[in-house]
Amino acid sequence: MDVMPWYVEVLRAIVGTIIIFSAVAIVTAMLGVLLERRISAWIQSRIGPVHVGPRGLLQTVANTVKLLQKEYILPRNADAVIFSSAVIVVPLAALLDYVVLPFGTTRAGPLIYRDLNIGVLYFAATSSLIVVGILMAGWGSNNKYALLGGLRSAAQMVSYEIPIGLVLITIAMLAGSLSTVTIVNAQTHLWFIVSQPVSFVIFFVAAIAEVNRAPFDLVEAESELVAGYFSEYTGMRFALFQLGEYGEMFAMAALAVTLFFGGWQGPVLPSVVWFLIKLYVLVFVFMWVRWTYPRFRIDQLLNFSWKILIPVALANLVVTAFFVIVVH
Amino acid sequence: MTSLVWVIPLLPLAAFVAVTFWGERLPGRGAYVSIAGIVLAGAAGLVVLADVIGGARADVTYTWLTLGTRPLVVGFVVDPLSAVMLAMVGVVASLITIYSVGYMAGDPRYPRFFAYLSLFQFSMLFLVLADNLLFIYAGWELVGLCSYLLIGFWFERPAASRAALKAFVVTRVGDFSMMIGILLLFLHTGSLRFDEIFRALGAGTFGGPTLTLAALLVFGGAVGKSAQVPLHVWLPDAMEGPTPVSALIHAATMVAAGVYLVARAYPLFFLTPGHQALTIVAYVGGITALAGATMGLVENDIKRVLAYSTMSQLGYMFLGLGTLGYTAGMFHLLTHAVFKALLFLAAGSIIHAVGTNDMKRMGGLTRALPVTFWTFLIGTLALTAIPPFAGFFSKDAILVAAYLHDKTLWGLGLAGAFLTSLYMGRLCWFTFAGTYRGGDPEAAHGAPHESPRVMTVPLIILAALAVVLGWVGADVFGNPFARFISFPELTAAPGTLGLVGASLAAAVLGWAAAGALYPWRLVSPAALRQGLPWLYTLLVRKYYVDVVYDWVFVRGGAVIVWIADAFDRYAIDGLVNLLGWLARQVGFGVRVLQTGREETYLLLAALGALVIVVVRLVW
Amino acid sequence: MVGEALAFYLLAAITLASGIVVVTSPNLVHSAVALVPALLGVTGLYILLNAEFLAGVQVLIYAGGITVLILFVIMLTEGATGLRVPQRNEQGPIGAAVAGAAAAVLIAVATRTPWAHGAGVLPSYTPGAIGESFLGPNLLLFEGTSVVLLVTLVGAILIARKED
Amino acid sequence: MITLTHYLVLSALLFGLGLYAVLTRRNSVAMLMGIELMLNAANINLVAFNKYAAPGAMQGQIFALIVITIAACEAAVGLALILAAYRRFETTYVDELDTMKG
Repeated sequence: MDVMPWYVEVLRAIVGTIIIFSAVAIVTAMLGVLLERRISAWIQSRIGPVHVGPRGLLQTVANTVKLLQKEYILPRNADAVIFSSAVIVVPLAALLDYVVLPFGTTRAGPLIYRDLNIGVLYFAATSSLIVVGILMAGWGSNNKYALLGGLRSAAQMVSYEIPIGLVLITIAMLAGSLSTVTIVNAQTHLWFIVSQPVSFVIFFVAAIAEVNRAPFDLVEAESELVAGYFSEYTGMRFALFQLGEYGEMFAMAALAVTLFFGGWQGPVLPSVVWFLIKLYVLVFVFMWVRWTYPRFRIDQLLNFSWKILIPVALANLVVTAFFVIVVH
Repeated sequence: MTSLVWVIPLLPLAAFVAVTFWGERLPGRGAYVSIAGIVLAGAAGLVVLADVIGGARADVTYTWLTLGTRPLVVGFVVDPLSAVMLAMVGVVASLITIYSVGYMAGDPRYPRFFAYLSLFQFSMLFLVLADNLLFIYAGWELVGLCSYLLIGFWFERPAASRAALKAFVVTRVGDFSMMIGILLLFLHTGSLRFDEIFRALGAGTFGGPTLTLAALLVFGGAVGKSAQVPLHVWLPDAMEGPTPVSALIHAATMVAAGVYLVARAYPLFFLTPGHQALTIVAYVGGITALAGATMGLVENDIKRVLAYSTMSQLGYMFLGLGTLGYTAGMFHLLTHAVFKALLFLAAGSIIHAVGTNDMKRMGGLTRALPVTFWTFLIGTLALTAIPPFAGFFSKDAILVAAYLHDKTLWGLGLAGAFLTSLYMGRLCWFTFAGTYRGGDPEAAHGAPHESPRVMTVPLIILAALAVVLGWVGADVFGNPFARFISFPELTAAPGTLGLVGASLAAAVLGWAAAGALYPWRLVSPAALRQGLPWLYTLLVRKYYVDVVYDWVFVRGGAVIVWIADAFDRYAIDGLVNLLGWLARQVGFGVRVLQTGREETYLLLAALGALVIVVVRLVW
Repeated sequence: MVGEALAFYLLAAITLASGIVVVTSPNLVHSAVALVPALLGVTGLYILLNAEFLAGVQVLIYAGGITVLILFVIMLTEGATGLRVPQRNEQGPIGAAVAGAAAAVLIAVATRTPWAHGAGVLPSYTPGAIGESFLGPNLLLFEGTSVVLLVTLVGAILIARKED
Repeated sequence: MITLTHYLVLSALLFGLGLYAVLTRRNSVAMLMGIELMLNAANINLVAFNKYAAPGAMQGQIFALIVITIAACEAAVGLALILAAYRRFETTYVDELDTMKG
């Protein structure tokens, strides 16, 4: 790690940041929003966006351009510093996740920005930072709906980080490492979805809650809280929140692929293609769920985490630990 | 069977618990449960007695705890002495409990009465079976407690609650003496178990004046419990309790516990140098026998007469034990329990009918209460030692023992026997002879009527026992009782015809004197009163014992209490107040240091830590 | 090595600057938010010190957990309503003096002591190694800490719940 | 060349900042933040000593982990207490919580 001179490191960091930001911003956020709209239209038997570009493909680009031109509005008596910096924190924390996600493999090694030996721990740590951003946004807006949305979001995300953490521990125990690459390699013969179905269900449910999507989208429940913590944001700031949200959703889906579906592994096709196929299937499921199920109440949501998910995850962890010990 | 003897006391205890908690809801408002408990215990007691007569013995022991190196072993013993007591208590208590169903009917605290009775029965059986002084003491205090509760059962009457308190406090004096005696014995012999204490005594490791002191201290407990002079003052007042209680506790069982204790611990007294302790026991008994009888002469309350009689008869028992008549004393305990319970129950039946205790308001009840009259008469004859009733054999044996031991004591006993007949004759005359004098003046009472069957049947059973029980100790039949219960180093001396004649003559003379005073009017009682005014006043005032106690203990105590109170108030409290005042002033001084604000404390803590570090570094 | 120095000074600057904001800002929310970069700076220092696992835990627990908790409590209690209330008590100068003296003493000790440079190769502090250390030589510590955690969990719930 | 002393000086400064907050802040939450800073300063020391003074050992990092855990506990209980006190006295300013004043 320390073999390269420091300026190479810095250069690499800058390049990596640009790549991740632009690629993820374009691919995930723009495509994600478009996909969401098309899929929701399909599920609801509508047509959806079709006019901008071929088959409506450029709809999000047009939206982004429009948002870029819009005025930045700072609410009266809002805390300007907090209000503005929240916009950076949320997408930054979401995009930092991508550092440890392996997209594929090449002859030179896995296609990953940095294969940290604390991989999944890093993932959990960075995604937990999003909560800070959301609280900042909620508080900085000087708006009671935003504040309530922020507080709800914080409670919800803190609660659901625990089952995710427990699942991460379970998987890391099976793979014998926290490194994402090692975890993918450990699934060469058998995906962990087969050996750990319970873990997957827990992870998937908690991931939906963690990214604040329906049926756990109380944070931005339109009927109650307008748009939750980013009600007051306009223009590109609003777009950045969207970027953070969809970035986090894609990151969660990618982590699910890495943890349970063998990552980039697959026959015939190139590894990156395999990874993307799995990723988009999962993203589709996320959206499918969102447009199918009704919303929960906040107490149901928190009770579900503390009284069902966490105990089940703990039991699963203990049982898995027992089997790991027996197998060894 | 005999090794399961510890179950017997548990039966009344279970009844006590059940009646206490669910009294009103149990069959017969708890009475049947209570009866079931004691009847089962009594039946078991009879079975045990049969076993023991057949030769069975048992000593169930259990190491409770170890004090230093001395194990504290407790347990139950089954031997002739305890078996006889067990059977006696069981049978008498059963009959009295059944009788109570009738006597207590209509009382608002009916279940509570039976709960207390059951608790008493448990305590008494526990005491009787104990093989060690610790259990004896525990049972001793328990029966004392029950006595207190039952004397004060009608606590809304001031006299009753005062009497309960008096009984409790006076017996406590004896109990305290007994406790010291027990501790003294434990100190010197290292055990509380009777057989180990006796072994130590027999081996001569403990003796001399200290032993006499220990024996007398233990006897102090018996004096209190058995209402002997000078701790007798509580017994007449205890008659404020319900009559079945007087019959059970203050005639048949608890007051006899003192006698039982002396009998149980007999070697303790026997082995004192020159039987010193026994001599004292005998004199206490003799004096009480006479004093009780004299006080009974002038009393008008029927139950109080019987109470004085009880006191006097208990004196006879101690007299018997003290004059080496071990068997005689125990035999009198047994027969007395039966006929005195009978007398009390019959008296209760009379009171039930006329609604008052005052003999002057009775009279002419022979016709109205035939069963009560006849059973009462049998009891009286037994008490006055007229053959062939039970009392004759036992009292005669005691007088024989007294004669052989000490002529003075014999004289006291003989005088007591004479007076017994006299006051019982007086009692019968006032109660049954003549015409009905109206009963309770306040209650509109119709003509007196016989008590219900539930009360008369126990009377008949007890009367039958009073007739036949004496024969088990009759020399004519070879005195089977003496063969069963005897002290190994003593042989009961057979009485000569002359001695028997003397005691019989005393009893008959007593009856004759009564006859001369009342039915035949040869001498007028009023003339006697006027002829000997000082004697009459002395007796009515109960030898001024209560007055002396009142002045010496109650008022003297009040003075001490007043002094102690003043000392406590001004000297001790003053000192404490001074300290408090000082602390308060100091507190006012340093109060500024306590700001109640944590940042001050934190700052001081940080500063302190800094100073310590710097000082350490510079050094 | 220049890189290491650069990184250290950068991180130290971030940490101290944010720390000053935390300590001095009259706005509690600003303080709490400034805590995040301060903690992240410390995280960077951990990475420089080859303690990567520790860095991950630091972010997860401190930045993602404790800070959120603090923000939560601020918002549940007074929030920014205390903006016009003085945030400093009357012992400010003395406190500053004591804190400064403490820092000075520590710096003096740190700079004057000839620290022994331990010999030995720096092992890779992988999660596995740390885990084995926890379940091996430091087991008692581990168990004790878990008991403390449990008690804290119960105690905090008990204290914070509404009395009804 | 970064040495142990650099880290120690940094941690001393951070500790001083934390102590200053604890001593002068009126708000209990702000005091708690000061405590967190002090704990972090201590942790830097632990890890730095681990790397420079005892490279073979593990204890520095282990201890830092324990400190983080305890810090989490302390924050949880401390904030719970602050919440409870806020409900009871409607203030989070420690100089107003002086019912123990003598």
